[in-house]
Amino acid sequence: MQNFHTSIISNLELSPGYFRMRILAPGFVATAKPGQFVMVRIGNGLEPLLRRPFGIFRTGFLPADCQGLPDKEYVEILYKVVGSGTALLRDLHRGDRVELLGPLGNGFDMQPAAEQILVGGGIGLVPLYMLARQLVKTGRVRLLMGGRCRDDILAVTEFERLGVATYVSTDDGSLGEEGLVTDVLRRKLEKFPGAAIYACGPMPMLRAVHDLCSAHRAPLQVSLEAFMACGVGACLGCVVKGAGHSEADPHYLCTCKEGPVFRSEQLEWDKLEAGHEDCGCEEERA
Amino acid sequence: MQNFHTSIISNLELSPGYFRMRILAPGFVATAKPGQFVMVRIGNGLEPLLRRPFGIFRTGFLPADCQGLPDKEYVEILYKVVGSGTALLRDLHRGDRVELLGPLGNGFDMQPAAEQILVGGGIGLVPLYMLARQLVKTGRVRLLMGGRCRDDILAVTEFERLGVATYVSTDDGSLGEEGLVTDVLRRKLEKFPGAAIYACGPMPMLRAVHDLCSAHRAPLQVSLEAFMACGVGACLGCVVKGAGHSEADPHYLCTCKEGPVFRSEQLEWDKLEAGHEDCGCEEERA
Amino acid sequence: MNENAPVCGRKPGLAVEIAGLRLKNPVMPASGTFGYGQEYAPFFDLDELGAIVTKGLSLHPKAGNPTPRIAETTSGMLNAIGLQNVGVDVFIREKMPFLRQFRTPVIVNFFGNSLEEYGEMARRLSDLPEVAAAELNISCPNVKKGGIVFGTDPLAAAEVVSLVRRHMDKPLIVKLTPNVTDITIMARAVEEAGADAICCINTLTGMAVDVRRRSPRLANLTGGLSGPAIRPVAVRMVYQVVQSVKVPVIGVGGITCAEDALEFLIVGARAVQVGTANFVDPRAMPGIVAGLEDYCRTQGVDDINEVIGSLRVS
Amino acid sequence: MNENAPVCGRKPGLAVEIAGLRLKNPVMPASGTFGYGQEYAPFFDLDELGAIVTKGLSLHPKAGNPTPRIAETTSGMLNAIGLQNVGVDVFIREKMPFLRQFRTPVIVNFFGNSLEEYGEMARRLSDLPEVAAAELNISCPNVKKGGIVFGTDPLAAAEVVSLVRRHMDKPLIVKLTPNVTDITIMARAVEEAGADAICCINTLTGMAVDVRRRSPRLANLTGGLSGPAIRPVAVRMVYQVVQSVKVPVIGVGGITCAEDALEFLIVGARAVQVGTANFVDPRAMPGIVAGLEDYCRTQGVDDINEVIGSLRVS
Ligand SMILES: Cc1cc2nc3c(=O)[nH]c(=O)nc-3n(C[C@H](O)[C@H](O)[C@H](O)COP(=O)(O)OP(=O)(O)OC[C@H]3O[C@@H](n4cnc5c(N)ncnc54)[C@H](O)[C@@H]3O)c2cc1C
Ligand SMILES: Cc1cc2nc3c(=O)[nH]c(=O)nc-3n(C[C@H](O)[C@H](O)[C@H](O)COP(=O)(O)OP(=O)(O)OC[C@H]3O[C@@H](n4cnc5c(N)ncnc54)[C@H](O)[C@@H]3O)c2cc1C
Ligand SMILES: Cc1cc2nc3c(=O)[nH]c(=O)nc-3n(C[C@H](O)[C@H](O)[C@H](O)COP(=O)(O)O)c2cc1C
Ligand SMILES: Cc1cc2nc3c(=O)[nH]c(=O)nc-3n(C[C@H](O)[C@H](O)[C@H](O)COP(=O)(O)O)c2cc1C
Ligand code: FES
Ligand code: FES
Repeated sequence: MQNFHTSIISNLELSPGYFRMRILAPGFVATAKPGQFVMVRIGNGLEPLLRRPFGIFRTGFLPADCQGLPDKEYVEILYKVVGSGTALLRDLHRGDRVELLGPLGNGFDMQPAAEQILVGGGIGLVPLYMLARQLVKTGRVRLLMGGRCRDDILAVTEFERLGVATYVSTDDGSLGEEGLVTDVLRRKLEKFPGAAIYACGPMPMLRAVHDLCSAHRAPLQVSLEAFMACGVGACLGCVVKGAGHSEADPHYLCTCKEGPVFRSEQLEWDKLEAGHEDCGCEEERA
Repeated sequence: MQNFHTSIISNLELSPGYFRMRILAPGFVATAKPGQFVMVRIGNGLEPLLRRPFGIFRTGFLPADCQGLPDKEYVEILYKVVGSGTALLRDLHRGDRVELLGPLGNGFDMQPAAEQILVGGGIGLVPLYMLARQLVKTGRVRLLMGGRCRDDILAVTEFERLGVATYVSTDDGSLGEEGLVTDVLRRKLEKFPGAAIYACGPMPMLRAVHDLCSAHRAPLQVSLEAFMACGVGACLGCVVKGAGHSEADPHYLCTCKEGPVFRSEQLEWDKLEAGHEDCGCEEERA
Repeated sequence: MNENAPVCGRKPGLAVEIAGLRLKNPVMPASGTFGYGQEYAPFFDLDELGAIVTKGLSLHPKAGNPTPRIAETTSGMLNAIGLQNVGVDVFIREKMPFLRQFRTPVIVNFFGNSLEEYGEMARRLSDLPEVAAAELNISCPNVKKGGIVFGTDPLAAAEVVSLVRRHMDKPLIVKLTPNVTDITIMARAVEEAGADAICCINTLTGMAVDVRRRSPRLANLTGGLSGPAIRPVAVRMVYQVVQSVKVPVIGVGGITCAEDALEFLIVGARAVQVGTANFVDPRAMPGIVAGLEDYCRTQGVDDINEVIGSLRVS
Repeated sequence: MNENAPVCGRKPGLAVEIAGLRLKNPVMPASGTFGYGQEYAPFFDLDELGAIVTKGLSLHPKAGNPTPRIAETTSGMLNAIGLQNVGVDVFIREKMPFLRQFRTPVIVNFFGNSLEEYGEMARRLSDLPEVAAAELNISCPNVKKGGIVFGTDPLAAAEVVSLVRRHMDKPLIVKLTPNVTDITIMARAVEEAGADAICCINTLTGMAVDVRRRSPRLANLTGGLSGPAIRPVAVRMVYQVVQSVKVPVIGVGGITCAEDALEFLIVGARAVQVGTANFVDPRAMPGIVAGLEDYCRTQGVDDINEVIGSLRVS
């Protein structure tokens, strides 16, 4: 974990409102684990004040011929423009400076299952790619990818290139199957008992995934979002209620340090705040 | 007076730390008077919060062939990088958006004198150019231009191109005569009784110019600077002490609305705050 | 709440009522940031506003503080204008005729340098048919004698409000300072003393230092902090005051856009005032009015009064 | 004052003394923004700091408030952590060993949920040789019972400080809330009751609303405003407190860079704390230390103590 004063390599629109940004990040290829995230300081003024957390989509090396840069390791993030900070991020260009703190948090704990099922909702797909890259080495990996409409379906071909079987569903049927990603998951859980599940997406989707997995006794890990100030466990702003939490005997976990990936049974699902989706509409999904 | 959402045509470094910026400004050629200023909103966020005042160096039309822009009137400002706002201004490029409020304030009152003497200290030169452009039509115009070193001497050739006789002096002798601009002024006042004087520069220089002019009974107009919030006379933040000001019977004038150009006798010179120079060092000058 | 809700065709109603005064929309300038109206007339039709609020007036002209009077801070500004104003006579003679052209109600903000002056000002303003309401400033942090003690002590505040009330037959808005331990005590005190509405907040007392010169950036040493920096404090205080009085509350402090204004309306402010933002963007207020209308449309709200006080507390 | 002054070759002295405690420089974290130190150790050597200040500790572990607990505002943030902490026992067992590696003095911030707890905490901390000084938080706006009344009432504050004083043989720093009408009354009260130093300010109480959902952005409704937005208020209060007490004052509120820290030092703070800025830049504090050194050099100052209280008021 380190704070880098670094610069942007590229910033491209993937689908309307979704962007992919590559940032120079020395050392990330060796250190970043699937499920970890970075805190990005946007601009070098005080607007916005706080850094923004983004999952690590992947790390890599720039092709040798393409840049005369001294260091060629990069980190890639995918982001959705939802507010002031991401709007400023969208306007940055190659060569612009950013500060990057990371890699942060605990990543996924890779299960030795023969069937690995990844469930992504919209931008929640992000932390699953590095995970898939690892899991394909040891088992069969399926990605169930859901979104409201086809614009929310991202980077699926990149998963396919890893050898992952992908199943796309959209609420409006504009891409893939019409329906919820959890409908697809239900079928897969029935078909593959013993599968390990890894999910990231809006809270209502995660809740539904959790319910399905408990019903099927499938081991589930989820990656959560929370409002964050420090990203390193110092402010206690990002906590979620842990299993056994009660008013009388409260139990909080730090999303930034003890998460963002949790085993499903670590969390007090009935008391998780619906909280942090970028858009009220997403609550109606899943 | 209007608020324009407009864009930058060019932003060039003139000499170390001094920049010239052209901004699209419909209607300015007909409306802007010598000595008026604009308030520039830098960025469209809240950092910095307040607009920055800059004198109008000149207005003009872009050459017909050079731009495909719908409107070709521009306003030109010259600025010195002194703090956070001007540092951000420096980093703007052609095509970047700015908001421009103006033209603001009262300009110079052109005197019918046969000898017109302009006295500029550093960036204080700015409001004198448009004035010179008018005055050359009716009389002989001389520019006495002072600065700490040669970097502070700006745009002199542009005055010469108007037919203005220029006299440069620097504290360190690195350009023109070594010494203060007021030394030159003293000689000119002796040589040309009846000359009208127009001055802009740091307060200690203005003070010295005022003393000289009163001694020679030469009519003097000065352009002042003050911290400004609104620029339109609404906040009363930018006042200066007017002639006859006393604790018991205070008399304040708005720099933004009743100025920034004042006739010397409007001001209570002994009570003007040394105030607003960009750098403490300038106080030691003049 | 549903952004996909069908956009309602009818123009949403923005009119609100404050102490018997009907405003076509809840947006007005904050005293001292809009001069006497004329200064901003080049930028928009003042009739687009819910009301016009004047610079604080006193019985006699007031010269104000030495300079520098303003300093910029992070997302805010300090001012120590010292209530410079032309005095009520010059106002009537020179400023009122301009304001008479507009249909928008004119609210005159005023203060006194002594109890007597407060009373006398109340009488003078009562006589002016063009004045729709009066806003009593008991809270200016920049006046050393008089004002400051009224603004932070509930008994003194009640005294000055009662006095003004006795001489004033127009709607009386009392403006509170945030520089107190418990604003609800002040609010209840002025309500009981006869305020028809409460306006909060005035500026937070602050200070800034020029570290190179090692001198205060304001000649007055301290000044009033305004602008976006103070908005969270203002929203909190407005919420607290709304919970503790029955009279309508006008919210002010750091509003720059419709979203900011909505924070105040949602916690229960009946109207809002915009101060420092006028300096940042002279068209801030008409922009906020338009933004409120947009908000109502997207939220499927017919009337802004449905938004006022609609905070959902779980 | 002269930026062209010859740069002094010697390293300027940055050491300051607070209540008998010698700090190698006047920069330390603000409680609650630096965890128990360990969290920021990856970014710089903690021995670069003047002191380490821990998250506020209580006798028993405390769970804190429901979420969301933080919200960003313009140039500031609101927090309603609710003083979540591991409790003094776990601190001693699990956090102290880490801190023991450093030579930098450790200041433990603490609070109680009752008078008895305050006393008990004072006793516990007195027994710990690794604790260089204690910082008593009587001012947290997020704890409903206990704390808040101590922080805004001079008699209650004096009572808790006296009690703690009786049980505490280490330097005692008392941290004040800005949410009061007159901070100098509070400062004098705690000085008389035995404080060795005063730290101000804690956060300003604020609130923010999600206008789309029409709900508070903090589960706790209100929270503490920190960050650059509050700096002018903090500088003002520190200045006022310095004028009214004899004990040293530690300035805190909105410091992000050396210039900000200097505002506090120039108005008379003997040291400064950096809070929210740590989140913005984990290396903010070493940067400020370096910036203070640069400032001394360019200003031709040999010792930072010459800067402290050097404000020129005309
Ligand atoms: C561990 C983690 C990983 C994330 N990974 C991604 C990712 O890979 N791609 C992506 O697009 N987004 C991701 N997010 C969400 C992303 O951080 C927010 O969308 C972003 O901070 C919004 O900033 P804004 O200024 O545009 O929005 P604003 O609404 O203007 O932000 C205001 C404040 O709210 C916070 N905030 C707003 N939305 C969220 C949110 N959903 N979660 C946490 N804080 C929020 C911001 O950080 C900021 O403090 C992640 C969040 C977390 C906690
Ligand atoms: C009528 C008028 C005309 C001016 N014309 C010019 C010009 O043509 N070219 C030019 O370079 N400068 C001009 N100035 C000065 C210019 O406005 C300041 O240099 C500029 O505002 C500094 O901004 P900053 O953010 O870089 O400095 P900072 O020091 O970071 O600014 C902080 C605050 O101080 C104010 N401020 C700082 N210096 C001055 C100053 N000298 N006068 C007024 N306010 C100041 C800023 O507006 C801001 O509110 C003029 C000022 C006035 C009042
Ligand atoms: C330059 C200036 C002058 C002010 N003058 C007055 C005044 O005369 N009377 C008054 O009641 N408030 C005065 N105020 C306070 C404002 O009306 C308002 O309460 C405060 O600025 C907070 O709002 P804002 O953050 O939108 O500016 C003044 C504020 C500023 C910035
Ligand atoms: C997340 C957070 C937690 C805090 N926790 C405490 C605390 O436990 N005890 C305390 O005395 N102050 C606490 N504070 C207040 C800070 O120590 C400091 O007084 C305040 O944030 C102002 O400084 P700043 O603007 O530099 O952040 C906390 C502040 C923040 C932002
Ligand atoms: S974000 Fe600060 S503790 Fe997690
Ligand atoms: S800058 Fe506001 S009155 Fe001049």
